[in-house]
Amino acid sequence: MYSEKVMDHFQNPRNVGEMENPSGVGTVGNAKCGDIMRMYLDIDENGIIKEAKFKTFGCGAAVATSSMATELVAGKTVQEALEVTNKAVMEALDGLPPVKVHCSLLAEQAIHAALWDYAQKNGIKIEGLEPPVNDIEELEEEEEY
Amino acid sequence: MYSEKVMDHFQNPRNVGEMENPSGVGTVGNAKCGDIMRMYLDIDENGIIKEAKFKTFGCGAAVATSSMATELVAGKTVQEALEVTNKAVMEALDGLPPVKVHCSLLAEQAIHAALWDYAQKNGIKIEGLEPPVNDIEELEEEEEY
Amino acid sequence: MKEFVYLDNAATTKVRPEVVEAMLPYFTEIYGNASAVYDFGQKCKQAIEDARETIGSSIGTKASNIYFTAGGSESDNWALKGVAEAYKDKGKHIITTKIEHHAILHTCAYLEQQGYEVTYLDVDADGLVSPEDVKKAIRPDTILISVMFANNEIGTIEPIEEIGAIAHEHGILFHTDAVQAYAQVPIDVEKMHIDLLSASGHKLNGPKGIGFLYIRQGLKLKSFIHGGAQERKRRAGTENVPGIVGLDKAVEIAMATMDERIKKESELRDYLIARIEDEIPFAKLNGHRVKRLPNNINFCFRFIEGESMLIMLDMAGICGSSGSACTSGSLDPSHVLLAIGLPHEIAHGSLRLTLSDEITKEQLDYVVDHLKEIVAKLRSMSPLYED
Amino acid sequence: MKEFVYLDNAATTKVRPEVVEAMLPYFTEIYGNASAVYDFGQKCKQAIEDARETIGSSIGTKASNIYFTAGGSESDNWALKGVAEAYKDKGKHIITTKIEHHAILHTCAYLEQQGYEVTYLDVDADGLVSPEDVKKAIRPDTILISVMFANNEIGTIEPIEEIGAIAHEHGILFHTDAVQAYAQVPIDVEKMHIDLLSASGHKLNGPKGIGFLYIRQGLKLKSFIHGGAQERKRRAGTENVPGIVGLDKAVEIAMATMDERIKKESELRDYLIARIEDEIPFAKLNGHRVKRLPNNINFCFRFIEGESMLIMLDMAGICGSSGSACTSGSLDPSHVLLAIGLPHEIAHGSLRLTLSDEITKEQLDYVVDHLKEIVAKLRSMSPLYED
Ligand SMILES: Cc1ncc(COP(=O)(O)O)c(C=O)c1O
Ligand SMILES: Cc1ncc(COP(=O)(O)O)c(C=O)c1O
Ligand code: FES
Ligand code: FES
Repeated sequence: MYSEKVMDHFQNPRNVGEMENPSGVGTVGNAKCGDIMRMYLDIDENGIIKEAKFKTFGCGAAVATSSMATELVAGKTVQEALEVTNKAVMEALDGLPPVKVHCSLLAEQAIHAALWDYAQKNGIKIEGLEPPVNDIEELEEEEEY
Repeated sequence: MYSEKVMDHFQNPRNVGEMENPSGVGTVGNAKCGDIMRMYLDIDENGIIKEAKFKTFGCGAAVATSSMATELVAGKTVQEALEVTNKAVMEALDGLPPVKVHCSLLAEQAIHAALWDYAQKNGIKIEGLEPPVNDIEELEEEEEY
Repeated sequence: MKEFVYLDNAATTKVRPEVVEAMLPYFTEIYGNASAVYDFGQKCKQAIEDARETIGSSIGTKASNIYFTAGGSESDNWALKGVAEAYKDKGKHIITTKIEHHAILHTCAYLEQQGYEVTYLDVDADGLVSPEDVKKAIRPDTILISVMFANNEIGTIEPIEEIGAIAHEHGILFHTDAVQAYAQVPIDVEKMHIDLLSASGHKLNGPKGIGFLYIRQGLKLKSFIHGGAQERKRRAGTENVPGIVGLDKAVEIAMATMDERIKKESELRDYLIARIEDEIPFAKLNGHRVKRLPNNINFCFRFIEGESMLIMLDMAGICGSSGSACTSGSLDPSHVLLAIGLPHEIAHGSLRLTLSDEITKEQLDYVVDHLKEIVAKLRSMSPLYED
Repeated sequence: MKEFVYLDNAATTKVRPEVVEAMLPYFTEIYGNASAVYDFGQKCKQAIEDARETIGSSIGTKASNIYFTAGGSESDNWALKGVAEAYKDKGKHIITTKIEHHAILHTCAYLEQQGYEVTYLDVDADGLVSPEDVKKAIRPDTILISVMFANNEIGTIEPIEEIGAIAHEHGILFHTDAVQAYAQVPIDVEKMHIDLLSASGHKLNGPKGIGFLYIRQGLKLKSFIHGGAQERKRRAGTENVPGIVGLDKAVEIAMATMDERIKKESELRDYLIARIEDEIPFAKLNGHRVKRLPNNINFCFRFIEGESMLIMLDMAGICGSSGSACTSGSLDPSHVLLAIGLPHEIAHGSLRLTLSDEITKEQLDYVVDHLKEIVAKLRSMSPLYED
């Protein structure tokens, strides 16, 4: 059901763990499936993400997207990190089953939440960044029969 | 689906045919299944049935019950022949499947019709004999769902 | 010498050995739950999706429009009740024909009890539905037209493409019960404007207890069996994986051999028809002579009754049927034969013989030889003959 | 070393080789139409009647009260919709529970749309329905009580006999979904006052795509699949003879081995429960500890999520499930676990392992060893653990 890349990131998740003094940390949850993701970012004085770490309570797709997201944002500027959308994460993982698309939103939102925390702490404004939501609503509509 | 006796009477029906100058002849039909049975009786001056013959357009059970009915009435008095009911015919055949019970009514009614004809021709009254019906109505009720 | 000649293939068929072979591993080796997470279940899921693919392409549509059911009757019930319910706000009128299978007719009777109105179209003496009649029957509240692809008793093939075109011109859904026609004659749901199509595995040398409903993409249809999320939430119940795999194989073979079978069976059919017509008096062919399923032969023999004929044929090792398969336990004369205008007594004397691709000409000769004797014998017993 | 341990027998089971053996002739040799006149079809009919006999006596009733269906979901749909329709003049209220299978719950939701009222009873923390609650829910217009014999997720066996007695005291029909319990624990429809009972073949090492509905004699029940006159006119569709023959064999074996299996599986079940409780912290057994299906183990492991666990178990060759079988493709937390009072996050971390009589203690040791590691690994990734 999952691609090889997803399985690889699920079995050997990169960057699992916590961070002592993160530049930003964000926790998001998904009301529908009850899963939770926490993302830690270490951002240097030039606004470059040096490292990202995560902890996730969630399905295989949630773990894999968290892992992939941490890899994708590392080395990017804060502004570039905003472009690591759920679509980008999914593509990097060679896709997800339709029913699991929403899981990748968790990763996107977790990045945004951590960046927001960083922005708040440093009193800066990141172009295009919205305040984090507590609950990720279901974005796709399910087919009705 | 049929007993051995039924199959025997179906394969080797006794007394199939017509009669030149029958003492009585009766034809009955079954509205429900469109089958027709004609019974000929040769009755002597003592009111004893010397021979019975039949022709039947009908299912296996109809043919077998006709055949058995002609055997059962032969040698009987007119009065005794009235006791050759559909139940008696069925018993003599070791039973019929439930859906075929009504076919044996054809045989009973054919005997009655032939006896009625004999009674009419000779201006006598046979105790307990009712005028023949043209159509045998379904007597059993089918289960309704 | 007594032979065994099975000529009831319209009722049900022998499962092909290759089909059984394909099914076997799914009983005892690959038996996991197809909806499960584990890889072992995904193997079953894959087998199901492969079957959907085979079947979809056999009627010119995408795999995702195929939904597995337990057979033709369920598919018919689902199509009719599902449309009736989903479109009741649009209207409550359904058009069908007098010669449909009971799976359609009894479902329509049920819908009538629920407040729907059903128009039952007449057919001509060959069993053909007139597209003109279909057009005339259409009302503003018509939500569904259901016309069988080919009749199960007399084999007549209906003008499905024309009827489908009329339905779609009027924006009305079109269902066809293709239980008899599927994989016997070519079907293209796009070209023929078919929105819903019912089929059953055991009519094409596949397993019993499996069938499918084709549902045009985007069509709203209420579920019929509610429960688990199988079949994309539209048909509940643990997937019958061996049945589906068997159906896949049966369809694959049936489609690959279709042209050849049509040729062979049509020839044998016409040979049998000719011999009967030449050699047995008072025999009437039922159904259209040309627009006819390749494997169907149906005659009425006057003055005699069907069941007696069947029993005598059986004694000679010949399996045939009289009236429709599902109701040969019943006493009513075939509604199809009445609809083509036969009187009751004649309708009672019908015999349906349906071929498979295993039947030989020699077997048919054996059948005619016996049939002649049987008909003669029963006529000699009949009060209607030479009377 | 990687083993293969199939612990999803509540979802579906391996077909016993003897069952396949029994079915085989009915695919390619005895394939005639069971409703036909010819002797060849009568052989199928006989096989069907033999199966009906076996099944009838397995639940203490006559053969004629058993009606074959395509599985548990169809049986459930038929029982509920059939009663609802036949008794609507008497009333439109149905009582069921919050922990029924979706085949019941979604059918009830459908009936609600049709104007019926449904009371969904709560259960206690062990998943038990209280007969007292059933009594309190009864209204003058209650026409049906439907309570499952045993729950498919947590294995709790309900007080069916008491509930049946209450139903009958009040002149109300009683249906039980015994899909999980049938042939696993003793059932007597007379003693337990059961009017309708659903079962499915593939849960007892029989084939998929076949099941039955027991209908008490004399009970009026509308047909669900309309069409041909099969199953004494109550359920249309060409009989799935191989499926029925397979079910016959599966039931015969299951009934003959029931006592022994109950003993063996209960012991293994309790062994596995004990090891998990002793060796894995924050593990909570779901379902009643004693009133429990012999083959069911269901735990919640806090701080982790079910699907991740399943994938990791699968990597070790262990097949389990999380939530109900039919919905493990779904994201909703199990309605059963919510009904016994678990909060969402905990309900998400459930694991169901269900035994067969082929499972050994060594296999369960293998499972626990892996499970310990997996739970530990997932907890180390969880933001909820030691937080
Ligand atoms: C309690 C219960 N009822 C009904 C069903 C549905 O049975 P089937 O999948 O055979 O239709 C199941 C199995 O999934 C079940 O466990
Ligand atoms: C035209 C037609 N429709 C529907 C059916 C019902 O199919 P099944 O018996 O597989 O349910 C049949 C077969 O009996 C049929 O011939
Ligand atoms: S994150 Fe909940 S299902 Fe994937
Ligand atoms: S006499 Fe008509 S069915 Fe037997």
